Amino acid sequence: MKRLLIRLAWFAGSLLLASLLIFAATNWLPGDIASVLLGTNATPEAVAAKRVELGLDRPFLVRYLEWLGGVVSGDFGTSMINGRSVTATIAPRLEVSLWLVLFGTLGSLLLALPVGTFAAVRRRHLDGFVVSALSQIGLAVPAFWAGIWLVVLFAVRLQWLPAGGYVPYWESPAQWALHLILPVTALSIVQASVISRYVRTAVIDVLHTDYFRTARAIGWGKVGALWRHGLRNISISLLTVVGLQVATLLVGAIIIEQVFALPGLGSRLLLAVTQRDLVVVQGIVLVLVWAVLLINFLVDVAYQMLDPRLKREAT
Amino acid sequence: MRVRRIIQLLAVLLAAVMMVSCSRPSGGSSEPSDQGAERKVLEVGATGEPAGMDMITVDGAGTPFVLLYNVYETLVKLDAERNVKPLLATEWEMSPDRLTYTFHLDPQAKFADGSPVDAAAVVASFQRIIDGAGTGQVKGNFAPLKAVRAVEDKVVELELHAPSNYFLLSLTTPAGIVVNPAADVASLNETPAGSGPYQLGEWEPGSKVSLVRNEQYWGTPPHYDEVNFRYYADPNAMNTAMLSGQLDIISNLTVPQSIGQFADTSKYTVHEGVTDGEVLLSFNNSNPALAKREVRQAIHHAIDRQAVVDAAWGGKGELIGSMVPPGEPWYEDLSDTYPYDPEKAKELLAQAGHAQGLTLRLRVPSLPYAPPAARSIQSQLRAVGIEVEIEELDFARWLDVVFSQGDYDMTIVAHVEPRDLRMFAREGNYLHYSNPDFDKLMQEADEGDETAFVEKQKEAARLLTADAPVDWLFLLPNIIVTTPDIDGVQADQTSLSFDVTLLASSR
Amino acid sequence: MKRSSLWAGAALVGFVVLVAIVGFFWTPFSPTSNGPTPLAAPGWPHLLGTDAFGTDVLSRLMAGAKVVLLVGVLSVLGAAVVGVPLGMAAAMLPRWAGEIPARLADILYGFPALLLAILFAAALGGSTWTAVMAIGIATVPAFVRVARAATLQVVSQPFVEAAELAGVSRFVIAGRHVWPNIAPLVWVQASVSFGIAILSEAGLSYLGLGSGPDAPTWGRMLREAQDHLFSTPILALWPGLAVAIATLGFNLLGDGLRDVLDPRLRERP
Amino acid sequence: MKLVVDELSVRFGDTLAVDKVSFAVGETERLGIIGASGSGKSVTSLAIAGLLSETARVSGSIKFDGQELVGLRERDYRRLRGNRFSMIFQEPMTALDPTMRVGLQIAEAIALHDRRTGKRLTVEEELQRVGITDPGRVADSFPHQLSGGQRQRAMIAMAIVNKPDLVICDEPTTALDMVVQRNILHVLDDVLTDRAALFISHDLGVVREVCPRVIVMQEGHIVEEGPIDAVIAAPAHDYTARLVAAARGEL
Repeated sequence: MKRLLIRLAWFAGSLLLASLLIFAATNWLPGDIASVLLGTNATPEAVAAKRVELGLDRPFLVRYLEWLGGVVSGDFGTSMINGRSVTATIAPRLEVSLWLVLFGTLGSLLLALPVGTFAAVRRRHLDGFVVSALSQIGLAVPAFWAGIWLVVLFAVRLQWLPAGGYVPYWESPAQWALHLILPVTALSIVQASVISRYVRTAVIDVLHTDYFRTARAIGWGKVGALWRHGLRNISISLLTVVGLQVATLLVGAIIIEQVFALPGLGSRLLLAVTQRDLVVVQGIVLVLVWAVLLINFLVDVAYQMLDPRLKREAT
Repeated sequence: MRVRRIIQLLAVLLAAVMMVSCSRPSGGSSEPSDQGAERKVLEVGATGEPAGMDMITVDGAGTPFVLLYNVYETLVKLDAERNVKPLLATEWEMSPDRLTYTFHLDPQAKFADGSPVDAAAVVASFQRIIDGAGTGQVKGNFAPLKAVRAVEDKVVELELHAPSNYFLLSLTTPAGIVVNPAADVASLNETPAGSGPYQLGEWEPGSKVSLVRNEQYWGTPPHYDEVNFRYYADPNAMNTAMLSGQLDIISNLTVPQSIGQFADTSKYTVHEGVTDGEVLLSFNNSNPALAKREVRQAIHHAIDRQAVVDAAWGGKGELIGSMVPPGEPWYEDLSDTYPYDPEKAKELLAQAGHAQGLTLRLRVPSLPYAPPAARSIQSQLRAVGIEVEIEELDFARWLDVVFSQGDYDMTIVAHVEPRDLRMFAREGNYLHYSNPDFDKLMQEADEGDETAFVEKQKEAARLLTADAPVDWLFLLPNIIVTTPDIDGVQADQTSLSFDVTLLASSR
Repeated sequence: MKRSSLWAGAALVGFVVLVAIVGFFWTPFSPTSNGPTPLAAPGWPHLLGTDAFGTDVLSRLMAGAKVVLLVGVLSVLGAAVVGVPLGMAAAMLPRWAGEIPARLADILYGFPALLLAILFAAALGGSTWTAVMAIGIATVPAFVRVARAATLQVVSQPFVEAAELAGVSRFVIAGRHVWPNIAPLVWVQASVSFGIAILSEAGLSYLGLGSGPDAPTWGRMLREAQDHLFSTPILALWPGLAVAIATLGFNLLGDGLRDVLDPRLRERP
Repeated sequence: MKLVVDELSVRFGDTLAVDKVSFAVGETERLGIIGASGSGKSVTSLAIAGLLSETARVSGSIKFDGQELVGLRERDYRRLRGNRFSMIFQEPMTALDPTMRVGLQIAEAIALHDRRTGKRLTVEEELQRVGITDPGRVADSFPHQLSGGQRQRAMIAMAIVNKPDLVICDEPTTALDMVVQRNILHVLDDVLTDRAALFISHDLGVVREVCPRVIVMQEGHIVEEGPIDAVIAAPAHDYTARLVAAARGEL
């Protein structure tokens, strides 16, 4: 229990520090928002007045604390460009990004588990070698490049799937699914390569364990023993790997959103950066970074809770 | 059981997300499900997003593109042939001393909330600008306006400082919109209040702006019930969306190289026209080297403009030699003034004292045409001994550094405002260019009679070309791709508006 | 078979480095000059064809290798120089002090390279240096973690304890005993990070946040190629392949080094 | 004869791990195989069970109940393992799945060969048979929550739950301390009654407790064979003599 509390304290501390870093970084951006807002013929007096109006003249720490206070109560401030609530701006986009990350994770797992297992079991055969080589290559391919070719093949040549865009699923679940297939595939392919390589190593380890031999000795086949005993043993450490990969996935999603014109957090972030909309930039970056930290924390805790061998120490 | 537990956890998570998403309000009446399949919806692909909804105070072409003539109306409007036509005003007259315009408003005209468009509304709208509101461009357009008065309920009088031929045209720009005086000025940036056939529906910054039909519209109702402007950060994504049938119109193809994708005439109609967007290689005329006319002219001679168009814009786009697009009455073809002649360029550079070479910074915004044009120009200028260092800035930063602070040697940008020959006369322009002779000609043109308006501007344009304060690279083409069933597309873009009221579908 | 990934990785990396070095002194055509035959198909004299400017694609790829390696070397080197001492300190300092760099690394781990680069690019404008900085900073935590874990193992060994008891200073211990023992793992991490750096740079340039239009990087070439995806899709093939080959090379090299240098991880029969 | 091994050879690449080994085990006979590590005794047992890694090349013949096992299809082999014959391994800590409750693992062994799906009662009965006094708690425990002796008893329960004809015990007591070792040997002695058994160990003393007959292996060959007391009394081979001497020294 004490350990968990210490972990929690560290977690809270890292959230705080991350928010401070982000606030400092965005406030350090040159390209004064006031003059950008006022356009091309603004007078210095008007710019100064606008800075006061936006509260940019007050001390850094005061502004930081006010912002943080708002964030904690769910208010990320208002956009400097269009005066809209940042929370309202982020919320619908968070959903798109969430789908991408969620399905990207599930998709990559669904791909990686059989592929990695196959590569491990057949590692001394040509087909197993080819599969590991393919995953090694998949690791080296930029996700957006894969995305571009997926579009060319499936959207333009074959016309099976939409090339981009997004339909919320309460409008049409079928369209929603169709629009997500290509981006999720592009994300999953690369992600699956990372995970499948981990699965391969982990499965090879399992193949050498005594409990695997025991399972075989009571009558399981290789695949059956892996499914029944191998998977549950690697799933815990796999969870850690997948959790740590979420950061990569979130970033991959930023570029993939760009390729497929998806209205997620990443494309909104890029727009806000070009508009110098500081409040939106720091809001989105904070959401992304906190999400990564939260997932890392949860994975850490889950690891303690799920592994029966560690259970005694954790409680 | 751990695996199963993890799966359960994921399932619960998924369900939670679904529930959260489901409970979101689903956009009111704009749902297609509400009124069945008869609703006519137009999906428009676009690239430049509005930064805000108040055209008076927000810079950039994105806002008028969506709102002008669709949501907001002006007293008068330019048609496809650049003639001034009635809109809110049925007729108007000018006093003999050309200092006063009197506009008679359409008695039917009313705002979306049902209140009438009367003289008081015009006064309120214009007075806001006279009182100092508005972007530099808006204020520039209304600079000649001295006072605005309501004569009768539906008659309004505009008094000018001096006669101005430009003023009537200025009334067709965003500066001339008539805003519902009942609306709170501070809220205009989110909720426009106009008299046009559409009202602003949903606005999702970064992805779409939707217009819904104004059911109370006073004039001829438009064909479409709903128009969605879908924004694409990457123009290629817009093309693929069109190819996969998600769009009805690409409002302006910004990857002309890809026009071949729409060659199938049974599926697509391509309209190629012109815009008022002159793509300029702008010089900082206060730079010691570029202050010399010989250097500027040398650069003109050093650049093969057709090669620039070919590389940067797929060969689409007319070559122009001045700030006047073809179609204007004062247009003259000056594109041969500086033929491509690297030897001549080297000579001129030597004359100016730069025989041993010259290094210049080229700071370009990250807009589709600028970086590729920069790459092409860099290679060509190197051939005559000018080393070019390219720096790409995102648009906000470019506006700040180049456009506002004037900190650059050369830049590339399109000037899309109609009739922007005037900008060279504007004080404190980002080109650091000032030529009293040119200013005088422009003033004479603005204040003179109709002949003077045309002739003096011709003269001014020639003077400008000879002085070469910028290199006019080419005129941006207006390439609109539609599905074949859409009628009413205006090929040439003569205003800042994407006027959807003209469009109809034979479907 | 045993060292196949080491050799394959070394061969690919060697190839990329060779291309970069050759490209530094000589390319078949100028990588930044326009040519008379835009969008030419692969053939002679343009082996990989030309782009919309008529520039030779092969020459641009060769010139791009230089930039890619520069970004990789600088960012990874910078990250190692900062990260390794921090990681060693985290392991060798008293527990409370050592936690600080370790936790900082964890927080920084929440900022992926691209997110940092977007912030930096906004602040300083997109350039090669922004990319180096962002990728470098984002790579630091990986080195901190590796160095910390490896150092913890080394300092628990008897010879280090003996040196400590003999009164040898911590700096000397770090230099004489710890570094030689953790160096192999640092090299492995450097190779892996290099692969990631190449991918990140490509992503940044693709978004227009990396090197400028006059620097022929592979990511920038992909961005430019996308405009011609329908007429000349092959333009998008080469730079993507180049990225994949270089990344593959460094990944394989990292794997191979790990197998050779870290016997514990060698695959059992 | 329950099991007849004839000219069995196992080769890993260039190394010959087992070289033309032949022996037979009667219907209820217990045969001990003794040898140092690397002598090929474990490889022989795994070869019989068909659990060698796929890099191993097996030649010769292994007949179980008259059925040839060398070259047997995996599907058919699977039906035999844990059912007609079973195995008990050395390290009970790692031989059980650390993430699964012990009872469930035993139930699984039943379910694999029988649609009874391993009723809890059967599991607890089996645990009781191997001398566990609180079978309910043990069945609900994870391996790490049990002592070494309890784990090995559970392991034995798993092996005999389907009433196999042959039990192969591969160093079943090596990892345990002396007292526990003795208890486990008693349990084994009990459960192996009326079955054939192959008992592999490096410890002559342990083998002597349970096996009347023994073969001695060295470097893949059988160097000596005979009744255990005869072998101890008069070792014919140098190696056996050393083993005997070592065992005496311990005792």
